[in-house]
Amino acid sequence: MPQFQKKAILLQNKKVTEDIYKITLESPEVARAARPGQFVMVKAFNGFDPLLRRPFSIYQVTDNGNLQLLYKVIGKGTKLLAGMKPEQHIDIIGPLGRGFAFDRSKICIVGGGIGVAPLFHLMKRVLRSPHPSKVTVLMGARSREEMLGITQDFEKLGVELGVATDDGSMGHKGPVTELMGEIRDQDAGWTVFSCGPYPMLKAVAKICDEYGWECQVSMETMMACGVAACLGCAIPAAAEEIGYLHTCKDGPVFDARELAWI
Amino acid sequence: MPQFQKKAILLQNKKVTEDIYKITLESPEVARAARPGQFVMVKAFNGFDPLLRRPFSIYQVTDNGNLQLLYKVIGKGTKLLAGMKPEQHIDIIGPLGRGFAFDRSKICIVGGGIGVAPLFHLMKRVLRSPHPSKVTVLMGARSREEMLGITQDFEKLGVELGVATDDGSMGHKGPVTELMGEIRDQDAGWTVFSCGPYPMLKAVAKICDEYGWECQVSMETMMACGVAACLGCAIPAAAEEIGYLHTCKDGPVFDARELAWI
Amino acid sequence: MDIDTVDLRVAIGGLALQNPVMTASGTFGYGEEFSPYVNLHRLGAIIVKGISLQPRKGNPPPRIVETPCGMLNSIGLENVGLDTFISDKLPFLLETRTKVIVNILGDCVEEYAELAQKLSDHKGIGAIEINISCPNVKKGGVAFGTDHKMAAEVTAKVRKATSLPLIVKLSPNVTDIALIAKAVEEAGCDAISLINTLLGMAIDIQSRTPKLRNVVGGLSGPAIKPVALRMVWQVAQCVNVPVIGIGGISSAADAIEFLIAGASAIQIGTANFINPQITEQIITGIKNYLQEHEIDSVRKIIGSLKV
Amino acid sequence: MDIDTVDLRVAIGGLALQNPVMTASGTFGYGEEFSPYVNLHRLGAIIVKGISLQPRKGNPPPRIVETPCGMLNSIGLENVGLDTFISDKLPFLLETRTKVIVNILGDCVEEYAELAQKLSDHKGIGAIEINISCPNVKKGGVAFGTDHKMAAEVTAKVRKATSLPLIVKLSPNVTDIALIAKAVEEAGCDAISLINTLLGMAIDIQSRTPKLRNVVGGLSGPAIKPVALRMVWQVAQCVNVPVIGIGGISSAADAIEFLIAGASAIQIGTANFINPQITEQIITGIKNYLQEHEIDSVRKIIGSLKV
Ligand SMILES: Cc1cc2nc3c(=O)[nH]c(=O)nc-3n(C[C@H](O)[C@H](O)[C@H](O)COP(=O)(O)OP(=O)(O)OC[C@H]3O[C@@H](n4cnc5c(N)ncnc54)[C@H](O)[C@@H]3O)c2cc1C
Ligand SMILES: Cc1cc2nc3c(=O)[nH]c(=O)nc-3n(C[C@H](O)[C@H](O)[C@H](O)COP(=O)(O)OP(=O)(O)OC[C@H]3O[C@@H](n4cnc5c(N)ncnc54)[C@H](O)[C@@H]3O)c2cc1C
Ligand SMILES: Cc1cc2nc3c(=O)[nH]c(=O)nc-3n(C[C@H](O)[C@H](O)[C@H](O)COP(=O)(O)O)c2cc1C
Ligand SMILES: Cc1cc2nc3c(=O)[nH]c(=O)nc-3n(C[C@H](O)[C@H](O)[C@H](O)COP(=O)(O)O)c2cc1C
Ligand code: FES
Ligand code: FES
Repeated sequence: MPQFQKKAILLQNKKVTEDIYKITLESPEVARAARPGQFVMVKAFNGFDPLLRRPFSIYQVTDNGNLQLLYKVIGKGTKLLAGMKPEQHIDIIGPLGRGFAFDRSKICIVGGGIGVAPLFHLMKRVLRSPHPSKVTVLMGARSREEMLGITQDFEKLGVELGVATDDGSMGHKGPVTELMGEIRDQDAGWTVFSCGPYPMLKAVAKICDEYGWECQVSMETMMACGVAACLGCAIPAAAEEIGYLHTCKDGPVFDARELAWI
Repeated sequence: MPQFQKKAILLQNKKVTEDIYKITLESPEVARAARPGQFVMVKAFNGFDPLLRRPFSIYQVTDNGNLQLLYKVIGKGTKLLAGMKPEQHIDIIGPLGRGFAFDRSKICIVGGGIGVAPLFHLMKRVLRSPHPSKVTVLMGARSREEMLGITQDFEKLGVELGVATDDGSMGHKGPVTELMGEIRDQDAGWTVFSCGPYPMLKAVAKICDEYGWECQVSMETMMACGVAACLGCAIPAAAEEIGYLHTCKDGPVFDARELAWI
Repeated sequence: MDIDTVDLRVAIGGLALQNPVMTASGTFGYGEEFSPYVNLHRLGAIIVKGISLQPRKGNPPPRIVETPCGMLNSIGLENVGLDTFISDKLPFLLETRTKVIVNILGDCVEEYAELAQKLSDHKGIGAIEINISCPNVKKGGVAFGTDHKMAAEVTAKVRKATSLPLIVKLSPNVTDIALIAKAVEEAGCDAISLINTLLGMAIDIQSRTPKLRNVVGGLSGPAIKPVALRMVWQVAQCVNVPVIGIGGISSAADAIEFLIAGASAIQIGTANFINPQITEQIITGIKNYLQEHEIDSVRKIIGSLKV
Repeated sequence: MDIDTVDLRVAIGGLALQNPVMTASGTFGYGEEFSPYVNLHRLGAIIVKGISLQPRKGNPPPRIVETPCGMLNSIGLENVGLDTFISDKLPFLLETRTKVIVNILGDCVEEYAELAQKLSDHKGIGAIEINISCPNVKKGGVAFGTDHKMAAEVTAKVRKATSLPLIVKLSPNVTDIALIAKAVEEAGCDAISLINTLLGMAIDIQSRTPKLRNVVGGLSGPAIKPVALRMVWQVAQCVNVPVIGIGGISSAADAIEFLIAGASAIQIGTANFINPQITEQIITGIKNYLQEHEIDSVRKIIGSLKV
């Protein structure tokens, strides 16, 4: 698993919705090594405030071999990132962590909001695999505007989407997990790949457990190093004797049954 | 003495020499109130690193009523300032401090390097006063390149310059203070206005004392507040019973005899 | 909830404040310096630069140096002295609607007591804050605030000398801040403020000399906020007098953290240098926070940390 | 002066290092984690994550939070335990050309001693560093490092248990760091490293809960550098054993400040997270500084501060 610390060159930093940006970086080594579900640690600011790198999932490797991230502006770090311009350099470490294991044939992708980020990379790889799987994509967002921002690339791939919004402005009104029941009867034995806010992931894990489906979730925790050195990214394990797993090394993608879901 | 905290709009940030920049700011209230020798405290960066504002002399108020600063890139703060682009906002406090007192009729301006900054504003005001004084300008710099950067605006005013460079690449080779002797014999009773590195100012003060000339110097010290609150900008006074003067309030322009020159 | 119904009033040991936002000693001059930038009438209280019996010249420069997210100062307690303060500085302050708190310092217990007593003769002073981070000259220069017995002694002596509300300002350079806090509470203070600066240092590697002429200085600013907040929380849990939080507060969010941790009021120090309007902005920010959370009084969030 | 003639070698209580740059415990894992980014062979020493007799699970998350120019951590001393360290981690480390220092921790004096003794059986360990910032469970949970008697006791017991070079790592959360330093020197340590983290805290104002599940945590990073430098300077002046400087070091200039203040070597902690290549860059930077100033050995700048 090759890992690098590199100065990536910013190629494009595009506003997708009001607070979501898509950034394209030239960093051939990292792009080549990147597998779906992995992440990079980004330092896009000089000085010590903010101090720490910020973790971002790899949204995709473009056809030109560039690295793309999809990020939501939340606080200081992402605000500074959104202000960056083409040709500037961004120090990245990656690709990091354990990604999705997707040799299964029936794939259900469940995303919520910016949690879509690692799922698009997965989707692209799945569609390109020699024995393309049966794929269902279910996507949740706050509103139609956010939905269009996070699904636009999926639509270009021609996959069919089940969509749910909190305000009902597009698709089903309610949590995306309510769409999972609909595919239940179609067929048995889905493997679910999910990323989104913690409460959604918890619900997804519960439903999968109920239905007997396999479930892989991409988790977020605070991270200082991203390389398994600080032990800051602890996440409670299902097995008490293990205590804690570490998101940057054992994850960010976990089998839902590995986690305690407290 | 009106003082303001304002968000100035950056109009132009022009590279003058390798490490000297001229920045033009729209801040009508501050510009209107500014007198030669005064300064502004600039916060051109978000976050807390660097933490403190940076003091800069007012280089001039342009004919359009804009504020202009001339600054040299030294460290973190000035590097960030040099990276700023038109239309960005810069928080400034000013005009601050005690400026030059220039109702005298025979004026000799002695500048060294970036110390030229407050002297150009003075020069312009002097030339515009109803009874224009006799003016001599002596300028020191490291090299021809630096000299051209700091004197270009003086030349546009049509004043004659005595120049000295450390490397002899332009004018007299040696310290600018060696040019002061040449005007001594011309006439008695100059008032000298000077700004530059401490050793130069010390030499200027000594020469003036010897020749019996009046001498006003613009001094630099570390500053935290710029408004006489922190007492950080202490500078040793000539009179022991006073102890320390404060550069931001009692200065930055002092009568050379007020200071201890240690 | 209407923004105007939000109640910001707090009481600090008998001193009623219109809001919990004060200026920290040594960072707001004598108030007047900030009048071009801030509406002084809106502040909770103004705490002036530490005053001694005699004027002091302070330390030789350089006196300040910037550090990551902070600054070191070794002003050396320069001040105009009690008499000039009373004659030249106090009258301006008394014209504001804002409470005036006088920060005092001395070389020995007696000096503190004398200062407190003399200040008590002057109408309009809201409270006295004793800075016990100063060296006790009679005890070999160890700071009063680093020994709980000395801290209690100076508090008790000042307590006897004045009936004004008495705030003791603690030094953070100690092993057990709760021990010192309990000692000064027992000695009779009405409130405890903390923290003063952390002792720090910086070196110029070109000249291999200290960046401060005094070698060491006091660290302040955002860098120290986590330490200050921890100490405020510790002290608020073990004393009954109100606690005033100080240290790196630079935004309304910072101020609210201290209130939640148990501070009944807060002081803004270094942030005044960076943004002279910060105190007013923090008052507004606290109000907005309370409105958003539908809390009608700032007193309801004081010490409301859920652990 | 030729860059290759610059001598970076230093000795820490009998342990010879090729240069004074080490990695701080808990910030560099067990070395292997950084091998994709750093040439481990170039480092002065690698200090591993603190090891206890039994594995520890550590504190519940959140365990880290960013603060201005710093971070708080409450990892809770999670580690794989002595046996797994010896079997799984040590072999990799011993293949590097770099000295390996094992940081140890315990709940009581006996545990420290047992760890030291067991580690002494293993060839290739360069030194032991004792982390005395841990709570002494037998003494009501007060940290060993905040009491000079407890600090001396644990040092003396470990001293008896091993003949390896012994470094004691001090906690900065004390009134008088010199007192603790002298106590552990007298108890027989070969070197003193400082500082460990400053105790701090942060609060989420929306939920009104601590940002760390453990409520308080240790502050590290550039924010604490001025405090660390001051303590290193104070300690270097009052002990005869070598001092190792730690705290916020993020550049060669920072490292040089500590050397000038009296540190014979330095440790890089939090900066590894921000820039995994920082240790090598600092080694190069120190070398360049010495060359520019025509100083042929790093040992000549140690303690060279002019005051
Ligand atoms: C493995 C992983 C993958 C991620 N992928 C994406 C992605 O593809 N797109 C996206 O928009 N976001 C992603 N995130 C979340 C992203 O890291 C945070 O939104 C970002 O760090 C916020 O930084 P900020 O400075 O803007 O916010 P801040 O104001 O600093 O903090 C806001 C909140 O962001 C989170 N955060 C801040 N710093 C960190 C950190 N060092 N580590 C983890 N969380 C932090 C915390 O919850 C914090 O309360 C991912 C997080 C993880 C752990
Ligand atoms: C009254 C006054 C007027 C000035 N006018 C000008 C001017 O017109 N043009 C110009 O180029 N420079 C001027 N300076 C100097 C200018 O303030 C510094 O060069 C600038 O602050 C350096 O900031 P930095 O972050 O780039 O450097 P840093 O890396 O932070 O520091 C480098 C050096 O700059 C000086 N410095 C840094 N911060 C401050 C501060 N807050 N106050 C004072 N000095 C500081 C110190 O000597 C420091 O060692 C003036 C200084 C003063 C006091
Ligand atoms: C320049 C300066 C001068 C100070 N002078 C005093 C003083 O005279 N008396 C006092 O009790 N505290 C003094 N302090 C400490 C502050 O009041 C405050 O306790 C400390 O700076 C921490 O708060 P901050 O981080 O908000 O600045 C001073 C601080 C600074 C920065
Ligand atoms: C995440 C983290 C874990 C740490 N773990 C340990 C440890 O196990 N043992 C120890 O002695 N110090 C530990 N420390 C303290 C560091 O070794 C160092 O003393 C401190 O962080 C200050 O240095 P810095 O500012 O360079 O990080 C830890 C620090 C951090 C940030
Ligand atoms: S982020 Fe440091 S161990 Fe995972
Ligand atoms: S800079 Fe604060 S008093 Fe002069």
